[in-house]
Amino acid sequence: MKAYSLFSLARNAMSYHRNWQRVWRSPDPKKHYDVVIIGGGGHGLATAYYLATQCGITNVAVIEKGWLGGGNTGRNTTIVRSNYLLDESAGMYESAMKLWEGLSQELNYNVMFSQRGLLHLAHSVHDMQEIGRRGNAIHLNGIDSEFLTPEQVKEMLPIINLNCRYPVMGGLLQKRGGTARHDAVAWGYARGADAAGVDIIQNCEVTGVRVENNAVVGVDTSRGFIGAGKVGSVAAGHSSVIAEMAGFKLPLECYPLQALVSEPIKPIIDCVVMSNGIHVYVSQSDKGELVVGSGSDAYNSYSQRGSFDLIEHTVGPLCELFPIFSRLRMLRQWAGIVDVTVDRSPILSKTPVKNLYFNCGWGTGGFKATPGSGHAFAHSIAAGEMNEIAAPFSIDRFNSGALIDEGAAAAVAH
Amino acid sequence: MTQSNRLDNGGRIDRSKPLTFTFDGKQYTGYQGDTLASALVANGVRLLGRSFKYHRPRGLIAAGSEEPNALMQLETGPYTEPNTRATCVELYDGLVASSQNRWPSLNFDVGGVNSLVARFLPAGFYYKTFMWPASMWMTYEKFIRKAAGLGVSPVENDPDVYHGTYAHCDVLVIGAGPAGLAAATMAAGSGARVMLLDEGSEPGGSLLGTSKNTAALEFVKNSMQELERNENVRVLTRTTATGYYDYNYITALEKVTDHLGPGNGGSLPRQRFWKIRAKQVVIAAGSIERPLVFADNDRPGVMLANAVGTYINQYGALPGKDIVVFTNNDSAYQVALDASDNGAVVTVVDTRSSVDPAVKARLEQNNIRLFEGHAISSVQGAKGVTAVRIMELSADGDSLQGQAWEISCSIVANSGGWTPSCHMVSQSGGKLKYVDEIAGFIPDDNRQKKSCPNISAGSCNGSFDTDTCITEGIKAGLDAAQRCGLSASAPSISNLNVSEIPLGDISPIWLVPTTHPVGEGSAKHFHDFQNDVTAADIHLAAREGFLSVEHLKRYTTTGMATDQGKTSNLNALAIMANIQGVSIPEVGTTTFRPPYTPLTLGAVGGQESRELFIQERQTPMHEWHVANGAKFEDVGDWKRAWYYPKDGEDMHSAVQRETLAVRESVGMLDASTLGKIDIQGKDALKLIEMVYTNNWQKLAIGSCRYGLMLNEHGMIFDDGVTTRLGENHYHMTTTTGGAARVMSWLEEWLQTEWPEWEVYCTSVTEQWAVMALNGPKARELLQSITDIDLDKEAFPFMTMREGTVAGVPARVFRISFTGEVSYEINVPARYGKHLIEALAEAGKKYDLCPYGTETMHVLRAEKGFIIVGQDTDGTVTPHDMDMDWIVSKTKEEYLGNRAQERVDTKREGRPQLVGLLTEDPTVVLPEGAHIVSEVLEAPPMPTIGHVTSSYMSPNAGRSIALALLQDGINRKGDVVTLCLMNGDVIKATVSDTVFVDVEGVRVRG
Amino acid sequence: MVNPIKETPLKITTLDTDGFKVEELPYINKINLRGDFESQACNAALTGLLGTDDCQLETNTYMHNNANTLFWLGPDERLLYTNSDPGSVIEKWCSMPGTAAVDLSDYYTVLKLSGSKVRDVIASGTPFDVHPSQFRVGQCTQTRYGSATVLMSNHADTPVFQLQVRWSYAKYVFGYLERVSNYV
Amino acid sequence: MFIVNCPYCGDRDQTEFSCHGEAHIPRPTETAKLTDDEWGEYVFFRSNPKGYHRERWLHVHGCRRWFNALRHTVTDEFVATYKIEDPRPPIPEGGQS
Ligand SMILES: Cc1cc2nc3c(=O)[nH]c(=O)nc-3n(C[C@H](O)[C@H](O)[C@H](O)COP(=O)(O)OP(=O)(O)OC[C@H]3O[C@@H](n4cnc5c(N)ncnc54)[C@H](O)[C@@H]3O)c2cc1C
Ligand SMILES: NC(=O)c1ccc[n+]([C@@H]2O[C@H](COP(=O)([O-])OP(=O)(O)OC[C@H]3O[C@@H](n4cnc5c(N)ncnc54)[C@H](O)[C@@H]3O)[C@@H](O)[C@H]2O)c1
Ligand SMILES: Cc1cc2nc3c(=O)[nH]c(=O)nc-3n(C[C@H](O)[C@H](O)[C@H](O)COP(=O)(O)O)c2cc1C
Ligand SMILES: [Zn+2]
Repeated sequence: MKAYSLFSLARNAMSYHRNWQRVWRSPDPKKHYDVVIIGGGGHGLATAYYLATQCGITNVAVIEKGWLGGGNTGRNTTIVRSNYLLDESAGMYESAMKLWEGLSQELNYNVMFSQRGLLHLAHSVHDMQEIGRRGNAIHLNGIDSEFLTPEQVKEMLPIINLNCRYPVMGGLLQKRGGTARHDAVAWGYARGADAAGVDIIQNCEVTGVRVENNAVVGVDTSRGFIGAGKVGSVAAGHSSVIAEMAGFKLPLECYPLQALVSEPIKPIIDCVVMSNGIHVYVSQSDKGELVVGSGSDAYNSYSQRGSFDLIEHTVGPLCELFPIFSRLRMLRQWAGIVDVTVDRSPILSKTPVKNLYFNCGWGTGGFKATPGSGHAFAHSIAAGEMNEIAAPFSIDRFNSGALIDEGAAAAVAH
Repeated sequence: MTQSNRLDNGGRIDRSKPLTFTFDGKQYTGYQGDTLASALVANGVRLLGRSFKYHRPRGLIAAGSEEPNALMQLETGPYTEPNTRATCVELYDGLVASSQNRWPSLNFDVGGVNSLVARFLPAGFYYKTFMWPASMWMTYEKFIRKAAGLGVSPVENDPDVYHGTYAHCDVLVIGAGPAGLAAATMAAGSGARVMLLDEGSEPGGSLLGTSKNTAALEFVKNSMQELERNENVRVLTRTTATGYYDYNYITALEKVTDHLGPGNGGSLPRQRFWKIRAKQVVIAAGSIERPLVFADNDRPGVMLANAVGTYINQYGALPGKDIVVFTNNDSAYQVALDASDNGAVVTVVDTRSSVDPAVKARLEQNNIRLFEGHAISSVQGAKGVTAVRIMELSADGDSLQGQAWEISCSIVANSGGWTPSCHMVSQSGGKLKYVDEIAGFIPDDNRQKKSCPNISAGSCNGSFDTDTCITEGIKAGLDAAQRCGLSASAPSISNLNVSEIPLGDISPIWLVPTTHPVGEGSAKHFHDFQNDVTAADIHLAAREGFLSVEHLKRYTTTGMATDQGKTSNLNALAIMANIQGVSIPEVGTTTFRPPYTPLTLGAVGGQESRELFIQERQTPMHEWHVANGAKFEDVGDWKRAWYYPKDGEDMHSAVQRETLAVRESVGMLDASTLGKIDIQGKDALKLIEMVYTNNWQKLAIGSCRYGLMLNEHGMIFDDGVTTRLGENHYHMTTTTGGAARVMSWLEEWLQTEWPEWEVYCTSVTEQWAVMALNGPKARELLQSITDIDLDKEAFPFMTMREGTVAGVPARVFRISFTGEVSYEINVPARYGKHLIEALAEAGKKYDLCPYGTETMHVLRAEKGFIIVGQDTDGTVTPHDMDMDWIVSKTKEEYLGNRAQERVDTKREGRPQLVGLLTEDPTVVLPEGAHIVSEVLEAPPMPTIGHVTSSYMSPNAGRSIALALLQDGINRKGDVVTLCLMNGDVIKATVSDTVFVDVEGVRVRG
Repeated sequence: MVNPIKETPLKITTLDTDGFKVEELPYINKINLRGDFESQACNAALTGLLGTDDCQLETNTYMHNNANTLFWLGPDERLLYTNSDPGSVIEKWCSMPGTAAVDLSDYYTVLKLSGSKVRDVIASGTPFDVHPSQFRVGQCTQTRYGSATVLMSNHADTPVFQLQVRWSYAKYVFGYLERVSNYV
Repeated sequence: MFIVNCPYCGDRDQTEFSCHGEAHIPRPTETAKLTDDEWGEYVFFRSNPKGYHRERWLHVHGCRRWFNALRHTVTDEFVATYKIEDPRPPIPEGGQS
């Protein structure tokens, strides 16, 4: 891999950019890999990257049915934070946060990780109690968190309407929270993994999981059978489909989750704002669009489109909280297929099939975990046992009852 | 100020109505009927903006909503609006527009240096740099962000109002050009309810911009007359169909008063947002001309040929006197003729080596020079075209040869063919197919869902002459009506013979070569003007492996600007196809997503704003609370009285006063918001037994009991008191926030799981207004205004009596959330205000104190009563709440029973509810504070619990708190440590949860 | 007994503009009836209450006789507006097996909408099609208006509509009607 | 934005309804006899098919009846809606799930 730098950019400019390398190769699939990863989203690529660079397993393929990064990785609102309530989640997301903090350098690819601060708003006594609890929990987990008064909120966000329908009573700030460039995360990991020897195979759909003697031996794909010592499924919205191929069900369902962007404008909002009380999730991208998270529809769907009603109920609150946005315009809306578990926490787990591992259930909030999830999953696959960070997220918890219920504990999305 | 480029005659402008406007501070005149763009054309203004990345000077490209370049900051102050396409702004008197993305001025823009270093800024350069040192990214980012973006957001609140509405029709027609007009008239003639939408300020579509268009305008007029006569027809102009969703749900934005200028709309809304459900949809959205991609094709003055024609014919403005028409198809020849007829010197450069002699002949009549088999090799003039150079194209079209000719000109009118507007079809889920004859995609599998198909007609279907458009429109209109069960016969319409030259033999040339290989000379070949994406960027993307069209889009940002690639997408695909040596359909298109053109946020969300943004529910006693100085708290949608500060009191002192008063004399609380459900039927008891954890068999008629509800995870999800009113009749109460959830929970089980049970549930929340009287003097006070015998034997704790209170019928429940003698008085809601007034009056003698929810919380905490949602959080079982007493050991089934037996729910050491007494009784713990198992120098520290409720209790004479603590029940008496966010370390003793009247005698008193 | 107050807690009660009028209907007793409405017994009981012969209602219709109105709410659910005493109606109704009845007289506010703009005002808040060909006199439906659930009925071609809504939503619905009536 | 056919009220806008997930999952009886795994299966595990899905809907702003629907989760198109007590309509020819 040729390193990127200001120097390389200048040098290549001289040769009219004729000499840039492929960012990743497009090899034909081999007959057999030590590990096959299903799904070329951020999590799958990160898993492959860490397998190859940290676990010494380089005979790895990532099988992607479409174009890499085209799943939820390519369609999320890019919010990154680690201020989770429960210890298990804090462990996962903070490990991710630490990796984010050096990711551009590690990958030699600018993922534009922007720690511009993430502000949760509280609009009721109940919200205040919720952030009170969460703020303390996060703080004691060694993760940064600060309470803001409404006045401090106004200072950070002069354009906010504090006296909206549910007046802003306070805020919880994670300064290290922010956003990252979603596509760059997928591309950066792909480039890194490819350089470490991983075969990234796009336009190749897994159509079957082959199991012999209750152990996985490979996958059937649209490009033929590919043998594998171990298989990691990181297929997000399609995890149930893969599970069905392997003969079991998962405790999750898929819903459309929507988002939209406005036309680009000069900088107007400098942090990420999340209001669970009136449902506003907004930040401004480096290119200038307001990136706005919408809601998820309550019906199961793989259509990658949702109902318009949710868009209305996203834009309404946005204009309630930021009335000055009323004359701005929405440029594009889209949807992803999110795989949601009952406790809104992910699954990183062994399965009833030997050597078949699942990483899924990230639902509406897994982008921020990409590095941490890939890291934990790679080490777990390599070891054949979920590591300390991944272990609490096993499928067994749905039978034992040991849920990791951030949602029930706080009713927080994203 | 004279309008230098205005023609003496023609166009649809009203020369008797001059309008003045300013652009970048300079004043100009235009006419009624102009757009901002046409007025600028008429005034000879070519430089209109700076490009996004390289800050190159830019002018108009188009005349319609596909315009990628001419984005303006419209108006100022609260009315300002960024990124407005000049082509879509109708001129009004006093309009103020300014250019964007330049500093200090449009003419001299510092950002223009980007143009000089453009070479170092290829697609995606930012992914490759700005990484060192790591800490510097936030600084780099600040500059990048400042440089990016286009216009500026308003910073004042929007003074305008918006209207949203639903609409229904049998046939919706999108686009009122010849095809759409024909379709709408046919459908309407069949008796269908019809809606016809068009973006333009008047119907007619492309017909308005054709020359010698008497017959065409006659057709438009006749069609409109017919439509307007029909009361089943709604024609909406200035209305863009923005989205096409499932089941023929189409959204549209109508600009109601924008064209009148800010503040001139009177009482009308600025814009109206339509949500239309159509049985059938006819798409007649026309087509968009494609630019040719040639060297420096972004210079101001390089325009789409058809736009030049439109400015001449529709607006009576000639963009320039020397025009070079550059084309690869016949349609631009009409523009050449029109320009020449209006006095321009025109030269045509055609990339095709031999042009249809019939077409050629028409040029000759006008003395227009024609260069066949030639192409523009360069464009001169940075801030506006001054000349072009042309050279001969090689036979394969891949290179230029021979000598370069220079032709001076101010306008280059170019046409690379036409792209049918398939946006709506595609949004609806329809598939497209590529057709070589037009070098473009047209609708293929022309249907959304089997049940909701749509039909495309006219040029959006790839038919480029007017008479065919009309024929297709007629058929589409009749077909659509027929599918609605209506019919009519097709009329015979004679050909319009509009003056136009159709496409002819198009010879696609996707990238016009120059003397240098692409990307190597100083020239740039733009295909996406707004995002500054060039053919060289596509080459780079391909080289680096971004081969998928979706990667291409995201890596180069082509098609992602505010025009969403209306003019650029096909060119980009084609260039990528050429690089890869595959066909265009093999490369495929990116996904079309709504909206078609950018959609005002206020229009989408504006109607349900301010007081209509989530209903504010108030109790019947609301006015009384207001009159008595209450502060309110939002609980769900309800406004609840929170506390009643007296002069100068803050919340704390008011609550302390109210809390004492309740235990000393008597207090009253508005409890109307609690959910109430009437349950009847012979299986009512069965239902109640299933949804609550405890036993209900023995509850006597007239008695009340407290119950906990669990979900099937075994976790507490609501609680409340239920009273048996009759043999098979119960009155259930729920928490305020849980009312709807519980009602739905009961119905769900009844209807889906036990449909054979005979139980009827009816919400009666709003039927009753409820006042709770609490305190030692409650009985005496209430007795003074009721005919019910309140004697404690006659009316014991946990029973209900009916009678009158303050002269109105009432149900009085003797239940208590404070541990005091307490009566919850329910009266029909219309008496609520009467009741509170009567209580206040009668209460004067007894020091009656109105109290709010905050005091209620303190009072219940003093007694250790939980609040679901505060002391519980959805992960808590009855056992965790130390409430095993309420869980039946004898019932075989109830909801949530099995879940409590799971390994984890049964495990030792789960968090349990306990009391906490701080070492220092004056210290009130913050709610949410955590208990640590070990105090360390700094976090992380292991935590074992947290405070759920915490108050200063005047009745306990100290601070009290409730907490969830691991293995809490076994830790009673232990001293635990809490670490606060500010670093304070507080010690507290784990205690029982009851802090006042531990024996519970007062409540029965 | 104080004088029975014949009003719901809605405070703003009328709006009278060009082409659009909203009045709160006078208080009337409202009783929710449940049971098997196909049965003879229920039909007979309703006949007694309403004074009409056949009280079988088509889905989403209502019938009106003397000051009584009976609305279809669901397959086993009707709503009765009546001046009769709710207590005795309920008692009589519940004497039949398999039935239930609840007094909801105070639960709802009923708004009467009239004037030429009515249909456009309604269309601004509900996705239900109120075109005369789709929603005729004698029809009723539950749907939503803004975010409130309403029972809407068509009473005359002039046109006259009724909107029934839980009173805690009445102010909101009224405000909604008022706002959009300015725009249509 | 779907049109949902309420088996009682007819075609209505989607926003009058709410959807409540997979249908035909009866609550087990004698739950005490179930293993944790069996109980977990009932409460949490779902088929979540990419294809035809039977699911429960509630006409929440209408007649407040629950009913079932057969819908395709890729096209989002309804095949049928049916009352709780009605027999299950068949999956269209060639479909599976
Ligand atoms: C609108 C929206 C907003 C969001 N906002 C946020 C946010 O602000 N912050 C946040 O942290 N998270 C957010 N999320 C969630 C986040 O996007 C996801 O959790 C995360 O991106 C999941 O990454 P992934 O790599 O697991 O999945 P994906 O990126 O979806 O990758 C899965 C890949 O598997 C492939 N695949 C599936 N089936 C097969 C098969 N049979 N064969 C081969 N390949 C297959 C898919 O094509 C896909 O590329 C949001 C999601 C959405 C939709
Ligand atoms: N000479 C040529 O080669 C050539 C090429 C293309 C078109 N044409 C001419 O153009 C005309 C095409 O007729 P037509 O009826 O197909 O199209 P049209 O262009 O006349 O009308 C389409 C109309 O749809 C409107 N529209 C587009 N998208 C819309 C949306 N989302 N919402 C609302 N309105 C929308 C446009 O404003 C326009 O008025 C014919 O006269 C044809 O001859 C000629
Ligand atoms: C953070 C973020 C920012 C985006 N910004 C833009 C944008 O500026 N312009 C644009 O056209 N689309 C933008 N998109 C949307 C994409 O074009 C696209 O809709 C999305 O990736 C989903 O893919 P699909 O629409 O092809 O299904 C953005 C998407 C994301 C996730
Ligand atoms: Zn219904």
